[in-house]
Amino acid sequence: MTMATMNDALAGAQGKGRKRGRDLAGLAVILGLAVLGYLLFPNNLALLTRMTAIALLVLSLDLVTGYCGVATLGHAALFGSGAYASGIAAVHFGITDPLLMLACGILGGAVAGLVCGIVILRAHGLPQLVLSIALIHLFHEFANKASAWTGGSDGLAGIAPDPLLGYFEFDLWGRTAYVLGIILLAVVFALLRLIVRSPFGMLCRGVKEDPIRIRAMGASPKLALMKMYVISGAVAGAGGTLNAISTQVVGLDSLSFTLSAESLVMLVLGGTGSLFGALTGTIVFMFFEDIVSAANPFHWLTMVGALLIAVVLFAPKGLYGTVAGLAARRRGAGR
Amino acid sequence: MQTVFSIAVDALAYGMVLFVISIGLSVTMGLMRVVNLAHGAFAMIGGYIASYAARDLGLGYGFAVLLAVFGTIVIAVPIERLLYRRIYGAPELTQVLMTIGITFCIIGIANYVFGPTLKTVPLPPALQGSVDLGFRSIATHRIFAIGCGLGVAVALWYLIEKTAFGVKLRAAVDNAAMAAALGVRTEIVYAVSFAVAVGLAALGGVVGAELLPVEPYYALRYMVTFLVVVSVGGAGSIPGALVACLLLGGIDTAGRYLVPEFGEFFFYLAVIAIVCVFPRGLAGRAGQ
Amino acid sequence: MSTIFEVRSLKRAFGGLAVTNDVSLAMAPGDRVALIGPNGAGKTTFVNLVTGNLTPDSGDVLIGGESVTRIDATGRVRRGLVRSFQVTRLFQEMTSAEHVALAVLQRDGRAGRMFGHFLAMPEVMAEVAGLLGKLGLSELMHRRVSEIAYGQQRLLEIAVALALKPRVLLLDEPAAGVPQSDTGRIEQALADLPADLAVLMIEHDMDLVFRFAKRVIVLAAGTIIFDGSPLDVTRDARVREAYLGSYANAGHAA
Amino acid sequence: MKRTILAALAALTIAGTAHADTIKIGVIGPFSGPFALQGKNFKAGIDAYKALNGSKVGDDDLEIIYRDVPQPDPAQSKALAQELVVKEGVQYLAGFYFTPDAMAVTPLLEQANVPLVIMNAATSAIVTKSPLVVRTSFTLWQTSTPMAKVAKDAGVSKVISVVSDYGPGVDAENAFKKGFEAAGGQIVEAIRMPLATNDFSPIMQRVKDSGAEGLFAFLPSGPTTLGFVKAFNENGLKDAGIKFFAPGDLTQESDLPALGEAALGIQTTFHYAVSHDSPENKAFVEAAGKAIGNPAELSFPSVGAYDGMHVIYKMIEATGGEQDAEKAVDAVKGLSWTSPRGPVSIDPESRHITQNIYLREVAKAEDGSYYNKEIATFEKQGDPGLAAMK
Repeated sequence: MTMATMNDALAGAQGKGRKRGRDLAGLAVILGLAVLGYLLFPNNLALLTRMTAIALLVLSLDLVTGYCGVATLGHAALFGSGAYASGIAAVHFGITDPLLMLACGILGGAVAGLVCGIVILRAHGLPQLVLSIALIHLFHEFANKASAWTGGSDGLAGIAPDPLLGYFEFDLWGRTAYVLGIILLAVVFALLRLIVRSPFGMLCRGVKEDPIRIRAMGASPKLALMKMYVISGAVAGAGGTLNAISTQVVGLDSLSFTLSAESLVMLVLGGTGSLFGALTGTIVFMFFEDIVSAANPFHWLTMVGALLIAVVLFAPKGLYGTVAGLAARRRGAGR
Repeated sequence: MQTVFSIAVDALAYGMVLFVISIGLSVTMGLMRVVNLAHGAFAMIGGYIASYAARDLGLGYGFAVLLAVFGTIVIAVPIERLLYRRIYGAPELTQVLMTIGITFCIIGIANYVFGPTLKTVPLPPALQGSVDLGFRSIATHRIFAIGCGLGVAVALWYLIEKTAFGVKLRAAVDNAAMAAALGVRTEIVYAVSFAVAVGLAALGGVVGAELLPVEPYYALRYMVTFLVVVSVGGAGSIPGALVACLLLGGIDTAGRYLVPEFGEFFFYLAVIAIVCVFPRGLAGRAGQ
Repeated sequence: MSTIFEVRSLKRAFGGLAVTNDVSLAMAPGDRVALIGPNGAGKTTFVNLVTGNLTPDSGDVLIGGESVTRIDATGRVRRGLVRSFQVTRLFQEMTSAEHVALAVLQRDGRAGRMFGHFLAMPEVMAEVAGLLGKLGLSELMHRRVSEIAYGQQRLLEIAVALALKPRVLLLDEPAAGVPQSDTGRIEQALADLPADLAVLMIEHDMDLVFRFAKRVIVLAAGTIIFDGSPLDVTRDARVREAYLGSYANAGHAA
Repeated sequence: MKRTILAALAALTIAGTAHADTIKIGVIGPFSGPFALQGKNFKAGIDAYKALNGSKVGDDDLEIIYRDVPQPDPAQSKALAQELVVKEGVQYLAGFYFTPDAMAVTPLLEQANVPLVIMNAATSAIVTKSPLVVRTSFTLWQTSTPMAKVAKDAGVSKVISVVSDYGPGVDAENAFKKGFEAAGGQIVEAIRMPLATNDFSPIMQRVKDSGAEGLFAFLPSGPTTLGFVKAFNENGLKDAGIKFFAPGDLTQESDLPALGEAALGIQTTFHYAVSHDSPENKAFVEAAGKAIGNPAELSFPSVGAYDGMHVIYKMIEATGGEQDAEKAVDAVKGLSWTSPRGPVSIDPESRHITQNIYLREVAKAEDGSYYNKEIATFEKQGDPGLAAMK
């Protein structure tokens, strides 16, 4: 009996060590890919930065969809709110320090997360999906109507961020924006790894599987989901701000159903419920889109469609999820 | 008062067009439990076939409609066997991914085959022009659409509630394993239901073509509208879908008439309100 | 001894049908009470009313002298009223240790903590290991629920409930669905429940009831028709009528 | 070791400049998605210009690099423009169907030393965002303002305005309103409807109830115009004698086969009709029709692209192929030429195109197809939108 307990404690400690190792590996992968991207595409940093911003959106979506089981086709509401919050702060209030803009964007995203959470969490499954669709349209319409603040359909132009830390300018080559984006992504990723493995993360996974059980443990599923929605909003808002800073413009597309649906597609493509899956999905989808649409813009939609069908048929847990599952099975077999 | 009548007439016509197109989706989502985002794509295929038959081959309208319905079913059946069969019972997100993929492919192919321009289905003389209702006029094809909507509603109700097939279908929906044990071949039931749903989509695509013109992005443009209508009504319920279409059609029409600049707000606020009050849809069955 | 849990003339009707009709009972720490009754007697509704998943039309529920009638289910759990489920409700993708740790952390109000991992919290792990050890689940500590047998899942269900340090424990058919070979372990677990804990067990299995309970309450048609010692229950005329009236033979109750 | 690398790099750079006789032009537009047809028209216009005027300017070869932004997406547009400038080394940026996409790129131009030639995006303000922007398309103000005079001349004094609720729609409404009220007319009501409107019947009832004698409408070209025009007819507005006025987006040539009979008699003002009768246009339509494949898909963005190429050719000539954005833009200020749409010139001050605006009516040709028949000309129209902004 005692032996068994000892062994298990040991196994647990090993598991913990392995997880910490994977955290570091994850960060190393992000930074490695970032350096690789910089070396391979030194003249294409603008697109890589955009990819980073979208990756933040997809990560944020993974928090509510992958970890909490919330079905949403309206997640761009959080991203766009962050982008507009920082953009409006810069254009109308003269807050042009990039880090202050980031704070505004995170706040804007978090507030949008709160609003969306209140509405979306009122239902489950298909009706939830419909609520999220209705919400994203309302956000979009609202931004279109408030054109004095948002520039309406012409977009909010004239965002001119100061040099980062007073020294690094956001220039044509986009190096500053890229580095800012990668640092942001790495920090967010590290924080999210911490959160999803924390007691709170465990609670959320519990909510996803069985909210009634969680209630019977004395915890409120709704409160947990609301918290996660606000965190998710902050992350998406950071992504929106990165987009606003690097492109110096915010368009209605950042609050669109299209962007919401695309981010969901990226997430499911990579694999839900795993931060690595979210990153994989974003990178694969955006590279695929970039390459195919450059090669043949007239037919790229067909090819993207074929890719999605192929993923459902051959990698039902998403690209990362399926590969990770195979690897785990192999490890299991080897033991 | 005249205004109220006028709005009511428009709302009825618009709601019925929505109903004819979306009811097929209600069948797939409610009875087969598939979130079929490609529904609009099948409606679009129907529209294209009818347009091709009527414009380029010069066939009659009725013939074109029949050709559209059966042509779309012929196209859809292999898709069901190869692709849909894999996602019955899969998680919603997987179904979303698969059906979006199918939609993208169909759009791409339609764009390639028919080009990006609008296609119309020429109406027969009997359906052209307008009918004077006394206080206003209404397009004849809208009356036709209202009739189609009512016809479809009655026929579907009869099929599901009164025929042997309907019994099997409801059994398969409630408990597939039990139904199979009782000798119902659920695979065939599903295939037939899918064909019916697709046929209805095609019919709706043709009948609604005057309001929602056929072009490659039809499938994406109206995807959300169809999905919202069906969910509000309660997937799988014919009366629910009918009420939802008329209600949302009414709200949309009244909003457009009274405060057009905030039309979208009204529509989506109404959707949120309805879903919050009736989380299972207007006619949702409890315990589902 | 003081009363830890009390129900005062609880009433709830659906439509015109009174499913729980003027039910009152009181329990002291250490009580071992079994609640039995034929199908449709209103046991499920009673549990839902007590745990806060349903609101009563009238009446009161008290824990430790405090009325919790207007407090929701989670608040009642935090006040020490914990239940288990008739059909296990566990998280398929989580390990046994995670289940118990989550319950421990929630009880301590730390389940909202957004950093750290329970494996790195020695005091939590000590409690987790202790509880799982006591229920003989040590070897399954890091196994996922989807990988362990149903009988062991029932034990884990009890472990989770105990981790919440209840004052009143509601066990909903703890041995339901468990193969005969495993019932022994469950009975052992029940026998080992903390002595000062008040336990209300809903059960069909009369053998288990007789071995476990010091007091039996019989619910029929929404009212308590018997409240007394297990020895007297089979002799009670109204109980016999309630069971015999609804079943063709009396043996079914066993 | 280090020295060798440096030497190699230097050699590469020198080689690069010595062979810099290929001038790259980056074109951003919607080449896929719902607006792909407009992108196709860009390409057709560019190809037609190259076919008619050679694909070389002086000794320099041209290379056109296309980038796709399917729907308004300023962030994506800017990222692609950055890539074109930094990675591909383009000397000219051109295209842009949507205003926000063009707006997003303007802050780049100065630093990149690249002129931007707008081939479509039609909000007045774009040219004010950077001195390196030249526009060869039109603005909604430019095409809608003459309509006010047309309406007044037709004896209509009460008009209801119905536009899609987004930037260009609001521009069209303001332009018409200003012109019409200045001419002594009255706008009885101005309705802005959501872009995603499917059923226009309620709108038409409102038009009817308003007691207006004429309807001024703007919708973006595409599927919704069909429903709008049909609803106009079916609700008896046409029979009631209500006059229909609109800028030419509503009767874009590629939508005409579908609109068909329903659009007959609708009057629009616009800068270009594919049917325009001139030798320049005949040559253009032939070349562009060949480039696009199906001539029925040809419409106004192609001529914007064609004239955009003309401007870029002139810029290259003026700079001798050197990258000097300011010199290039200066060279085309005041430039005038005969475009397929008629005589045009670049206004030196605003760098926007001054052109004729035509009043057209949808008519049926002898072969049964429908076309925009030009019936009156408003010569040398500038952009009143810029004046209105001040």
